[in-house]
Amino acid sequence: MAEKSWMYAVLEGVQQEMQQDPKMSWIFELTPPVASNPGMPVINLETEFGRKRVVNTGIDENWMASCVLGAALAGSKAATYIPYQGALIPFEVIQNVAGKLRHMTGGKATPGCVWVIEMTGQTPGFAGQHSCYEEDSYYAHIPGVRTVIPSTPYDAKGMMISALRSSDPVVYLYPAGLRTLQGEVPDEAYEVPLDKAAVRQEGNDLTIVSSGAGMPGVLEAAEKLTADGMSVEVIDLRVLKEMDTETLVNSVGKTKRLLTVDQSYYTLCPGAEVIARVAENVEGVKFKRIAFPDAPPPASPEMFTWMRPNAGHIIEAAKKMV
Amino acid sequence: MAEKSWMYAVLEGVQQEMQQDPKMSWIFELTPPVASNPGMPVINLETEFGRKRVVNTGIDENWMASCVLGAALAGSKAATYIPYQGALIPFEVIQNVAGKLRHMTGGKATPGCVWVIEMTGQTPGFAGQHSCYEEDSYYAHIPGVRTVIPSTPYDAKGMMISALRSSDPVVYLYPAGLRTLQGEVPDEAYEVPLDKAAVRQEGNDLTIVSSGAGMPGVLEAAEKLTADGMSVEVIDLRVLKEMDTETLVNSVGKTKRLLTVDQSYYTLCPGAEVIARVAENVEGVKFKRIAFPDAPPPASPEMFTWMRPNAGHIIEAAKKMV
Amino acid sequence: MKYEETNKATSTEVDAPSSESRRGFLKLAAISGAAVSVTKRGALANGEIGFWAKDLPDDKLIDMYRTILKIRWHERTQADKMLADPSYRGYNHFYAGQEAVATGVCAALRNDGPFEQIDLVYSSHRPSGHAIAKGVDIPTMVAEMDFRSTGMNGGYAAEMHISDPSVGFIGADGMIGPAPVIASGSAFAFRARESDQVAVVFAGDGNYAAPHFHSTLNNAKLLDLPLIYVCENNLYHQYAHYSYSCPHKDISDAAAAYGIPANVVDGQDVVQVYNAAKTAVDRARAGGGPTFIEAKTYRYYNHWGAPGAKEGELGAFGYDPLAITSFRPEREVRAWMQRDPVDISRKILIDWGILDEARAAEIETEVKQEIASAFEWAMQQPLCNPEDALKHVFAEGTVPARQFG
Amino acid sequence: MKYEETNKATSTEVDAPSSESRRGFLKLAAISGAAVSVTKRGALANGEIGFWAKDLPDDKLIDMYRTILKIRWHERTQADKMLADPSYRGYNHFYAGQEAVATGVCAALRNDGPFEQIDLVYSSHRPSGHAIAKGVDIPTMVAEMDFRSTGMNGGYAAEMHISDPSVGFIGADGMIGPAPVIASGSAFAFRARESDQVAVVFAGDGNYAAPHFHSTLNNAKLLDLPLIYVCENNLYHQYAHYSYSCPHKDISDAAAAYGIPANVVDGQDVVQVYNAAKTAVDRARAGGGPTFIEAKTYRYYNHWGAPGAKEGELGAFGYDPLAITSFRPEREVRAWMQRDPVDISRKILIDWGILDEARAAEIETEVKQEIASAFEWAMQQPLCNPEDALKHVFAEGTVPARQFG
Ligand SMILES: Cc1ncc(C[n+]2csc(CCOP(=O)(O)OP(=O)(O)O)c2C)c(N)n1
Ligand SMILES: Cc1ncc(C[n+]2csc(CCOP(=O)(O)OP(=O)(O)O)c2C)c(N)n1
Ligand SMILES: [Mg+2]
Ligand SMILES: [Mg+2]
Repeated sequence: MAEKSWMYAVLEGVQQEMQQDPKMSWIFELTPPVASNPGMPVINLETEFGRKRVVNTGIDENWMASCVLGAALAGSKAATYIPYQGALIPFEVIQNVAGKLRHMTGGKATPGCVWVIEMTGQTPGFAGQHSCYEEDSYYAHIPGVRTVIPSTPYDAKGMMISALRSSDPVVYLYPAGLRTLQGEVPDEAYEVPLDKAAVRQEGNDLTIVSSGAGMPGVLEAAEKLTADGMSVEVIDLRVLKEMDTETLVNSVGKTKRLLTVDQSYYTLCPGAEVIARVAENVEGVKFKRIAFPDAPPPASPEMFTWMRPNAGHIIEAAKKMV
Repeated sequence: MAEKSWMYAVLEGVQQEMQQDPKMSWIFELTPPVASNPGMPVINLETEFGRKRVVNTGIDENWMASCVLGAALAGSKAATYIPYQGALIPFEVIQNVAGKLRHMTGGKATPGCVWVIEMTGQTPGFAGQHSCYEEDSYYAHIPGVRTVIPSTPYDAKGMMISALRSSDPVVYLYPAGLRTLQGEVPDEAYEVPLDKAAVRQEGNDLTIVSSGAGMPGVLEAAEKLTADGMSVEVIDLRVLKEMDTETLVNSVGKTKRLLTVDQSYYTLCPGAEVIARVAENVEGVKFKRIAFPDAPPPASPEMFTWMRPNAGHIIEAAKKMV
Repeated sequence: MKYEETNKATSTEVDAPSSESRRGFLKLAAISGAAVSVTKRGALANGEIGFWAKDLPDDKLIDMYRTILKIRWHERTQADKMLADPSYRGYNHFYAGQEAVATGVCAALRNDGPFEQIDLVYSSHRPSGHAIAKGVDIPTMVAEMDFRSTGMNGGYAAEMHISDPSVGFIGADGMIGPAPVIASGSAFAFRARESDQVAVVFAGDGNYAAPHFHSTLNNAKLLDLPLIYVCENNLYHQYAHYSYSCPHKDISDAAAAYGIPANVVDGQDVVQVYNAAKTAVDRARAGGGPTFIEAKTYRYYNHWGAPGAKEGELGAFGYDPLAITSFRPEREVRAWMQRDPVDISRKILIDWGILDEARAAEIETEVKQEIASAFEWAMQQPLCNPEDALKHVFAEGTVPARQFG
Repeated sequence: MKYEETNKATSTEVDAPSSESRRGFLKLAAISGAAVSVTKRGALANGEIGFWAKDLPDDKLIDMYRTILKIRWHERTQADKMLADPSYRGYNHFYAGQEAVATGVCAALRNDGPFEQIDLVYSSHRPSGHAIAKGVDIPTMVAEMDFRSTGMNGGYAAEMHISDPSVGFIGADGMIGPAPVIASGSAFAFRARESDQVAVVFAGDGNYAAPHFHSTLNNAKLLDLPLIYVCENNLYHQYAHYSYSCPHKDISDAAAAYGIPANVVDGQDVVQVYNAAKTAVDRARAGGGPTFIEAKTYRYYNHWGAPGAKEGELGAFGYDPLAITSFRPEREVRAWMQRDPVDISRKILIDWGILDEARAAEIETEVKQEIASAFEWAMQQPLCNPEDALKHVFAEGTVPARQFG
């Protein structure tokens, strides 16, 4: 156990699986699978496993995503890292082929592979294709694909290992903004389940639900709200598909107030699904939703920073609800 | 005014716009833009406008979709018909380029074009890529693109004309199952707004909200429920982006009961957004959601027919709510 | 474009003699209707002429003939059922006319053994010929096409998505575009794990225009993948001639541009297809990378189902429902039917002294009977259980019903 | 791969003399460092050698030199600001080293007039050189890159998405892949409306591997679109040599396979680029369809921003933060800097007797001053108003704020 960065934790998980499974491969295009961490050995998958298993390709994200699917169908585990500008380029093959394969063949296909889909850093100064607030919802509407979005280095490693061991295809959303987050991460391989939300803090007055890049702001807000005497329950979805309804319903059944927070465009953000599930199952709830507006992120830091949901927004909204 | 099929009505709208605008073009791949209707002249865009403006291309939906966007940026209106197997192939260019263009250029780009995206007939006997329940949500999460889904021949023509005249890019979802639907359709050109839901029936006990291919089942159910004495309000969304919150909130503010019906996978179906918007704005509402399960449609008619939301399901659910 | 033209244009480099007067150099009969084989590119080393069929034992050659007949009679039986039996719900994208392509290619592959050793085939939306050639169980395939719960894929797949990995038939694909790229992924895995397996993808002329075409060939070349791309150029995609979407006369020219060995073969002659496939398989197993084979061929039915067909007759004529931009002329259909893959394969076997007419006819009767029994069995199979629709979304468990609210 | 090698491989067909000893046949000075022009394919009719620069008036040639200098000094000024001024927030994908490509191409285009008549340029993620060459207003572009509300795009765009349709600069594109396809759509519109406009797309060597490459060229050829694809092969995409993603030595070979006229030109020599572009534009305007121009060139800075650069010095050296698979060698950078587009264009003008050293230096001083003023003006511009973020999503109105709950 040591303090590790998210980035290192993820690659450590991949490395351990590749050591176990000599058939496994990794495909990348820009970002060589290299990570370092103070006091730990540098991980470099390319030099460790060679260029037949760890492959640097051209700018063709659809090929990368299709390739790991084809590897799965041939009985080899493979994973690929799709950088954010390419986050939706492989969408069709994941949505229309991979997600349907097992079902449409009556269970005969074996499409288990992993697509690491980077979500932009969501920092000021970029725009358009370089700062996106959307991948989560697109991927979460697909049946037959498990879509996960860890928010801590611990989960990032454990869910990567579970994803690589799963016989289902997994979209592993990778919020680039969390890449340098630090946390205690076991050295050995371990799994974090691909179908459970995590209750990050217990409370009775209000349930706040978020995921991925939304979590740091939520945790910051929850700390301040708690200090101000509010009893806040914080749920980190972690899994968008299949969403863990039970944890949500249990929590809001208790608090009767639900605030969702997403770093995703408002319309059809994950929070919409959270609210709808709770609304169908719990009566007499007060709802509020915080999300990125239905507008692309502009480059100007002044405009961007004003738009991006933050701890301040969450605190104010929570105070209005309780 | 005459009784026309949906298919004829749409093509009549396109024809009228092409007659007005000699720069406009139409791109297709399999389905020649031809339609006939009893007592009306056959419409054949290819022979009427020639092969420079009406183009039969190879199986490359991303090119088709990108091409009409490029035409728009060059100052020409263009539209393309994407058949359902290709419904998500142009997703990336619509989501990541077209939807962001105007905003990211500070208003300088002029991306107004129309993508007609066919949604599968949703009939038994097909499967996988030939029977999809999903396009609506994917497209509706995109900012900067108007996503509409008409459900009557009248709206189909009027919204096509509005789409072609709009300076915004429009995803015009075309539920193939409605293609042969008949209705009264004016002969002249007219517009139906791209931002308003339609109240198809007024009532006080329950609001049912649906769209596109969901509407026939909803109307059938509403008729029976009304005959059984229930006062049902039926809303046809028509527009998924920007969704008409006001009409929804006004209706449920009155009925306090909301049932959503979608021919779309449950998780993040349009109904999730409808429920979330109402939940944020109206207190003390009872909610229920009917949708296609989060599973690809299987080929077997026995399995498929059981899964597909229908009038019977709607009636039962409504009766449980009121 | 007529076949003759194509042939002329492509016979520039190697003028191999026709299959029918080749094997064992036993006979030199000149048989009318014989085609000229064309191996467009790829030099043959050390006097090796690439006529691999010379080494095939009789039973293997007879198997190829039998496979062609199975595909043909499966289709004719099904077409007749579609035309005559209103209670029959199955359908197909018929492959009749193209049988020699699937048969010749699959005859060069490893089709049995453990999954980690057999070659894999990716098919298209026109899969039943590829499936039979790769060795799937015909009765369960027939049951699948009629949505039976004991069908090859439990009634989930129907025609366009059939799959049986146990014989290396990865399966049909409803899409134009993705299959070749995914197939290259299987080839990638073989190379990464140092297996000598080969991945084959069958794709129509329509696939050329898909952007995936570039991805597939570019990456196959860059990474030397053991991939064989079999382009079945039957001249039309849906109802458009391939010249609407491709500037090349031979699609193989496009592949050759990547530096990939690319051949044009007569897709009506199973021996020529086999020869080309064997060369490609040997190259791929030896680490020599991908091969592109363009088989010039033709389908006798229309794009989908049996419109224009008559019960008891082969082929479909004169169906043009939609004021199609360019519809294939009936004379073209009839011209191609003169060079029928069943006839050609039969003549070759007789010419090579492997069968006589009587035995050939007997085999055809056996096959017809086998197919008839397959349909009989299949039509008695149980229908699906509705709730099973919620299975197989993920490897384990079921998903919840949502249609009831 | 060194430039010399490339050059050798591609000079097979036409051995045009170098620009510097050409125009007006006035002088025949042999200048060291001069490159040999290469026009790979496309026969020249009736003795026409395609050396169009011979017809250019002096002021047009001087303008080209001035444009190259503007691009260069815009970048050097910005790089220095990035290195020296911590309050400066702008960034860039620098184009230094490639200036002759954008300049030579845009000099052959119609850049002013009504929008319905000018030629359109689609750029890449490396847009500032293309933008300046097409004629955008430099001060507002500089303001845009620092997120000012009076910037060319109101602060929404920043570097990677700048656009000014009023001069036909459709704009930058953050993506690898889509721009060429969209550009072909503009060309499609020109043809459909019978306009003689031309669409040009600049795309790097990295774009070759994108599946869109196939779509663009295939459809441009099939429909004879007035599209000019300028492939700026600067040998690297991000930090990978182009041989990682392309099996061709000359990417133009890939385009030629479609039957599209395809040339390789020396991208460091503005006159040679101009000559090739003029040929392509004339062909496109006359309805002759697309042209592919591969300009062999090099960027002096790293992929993005100024890492490895030093204030006051040109180029960046020895920055390898990520254990990159293959990193460009410093000697390669220095070798390419020997054939600097600024030097070459200056030498040509002097050699042709259009300028002398003194006037050339004067022009450079003027340009530097112009750029300095642009930065000065831009840095005084107002920042953006946060709420404006909700504008311009659609043509009319604003979208609601959602971040407050
Ligand atoms: C992406 C996509 N677009 C459209 C279709 C509809 N479609 C099915 S088959 C077909 C024609 C294919 O032609 P070809 O590849 O030549 O194969 P053939 O039918 O001739 O065997 C088309 C367009 C599809 N399946 N996928
Ligand atoms: C679809 C997509 N994938 C990845 C990226 C990230 N990316 C930005 S620039 C670039 C390299 C482009 O190289 P090249 O086309 O040679 O242009 P150059 O940078 O050399 O000018 C990459 C991979 C992107 N913008 N879009
Ligand atoms: Mg075909
Ligand atoms: Mg480059």
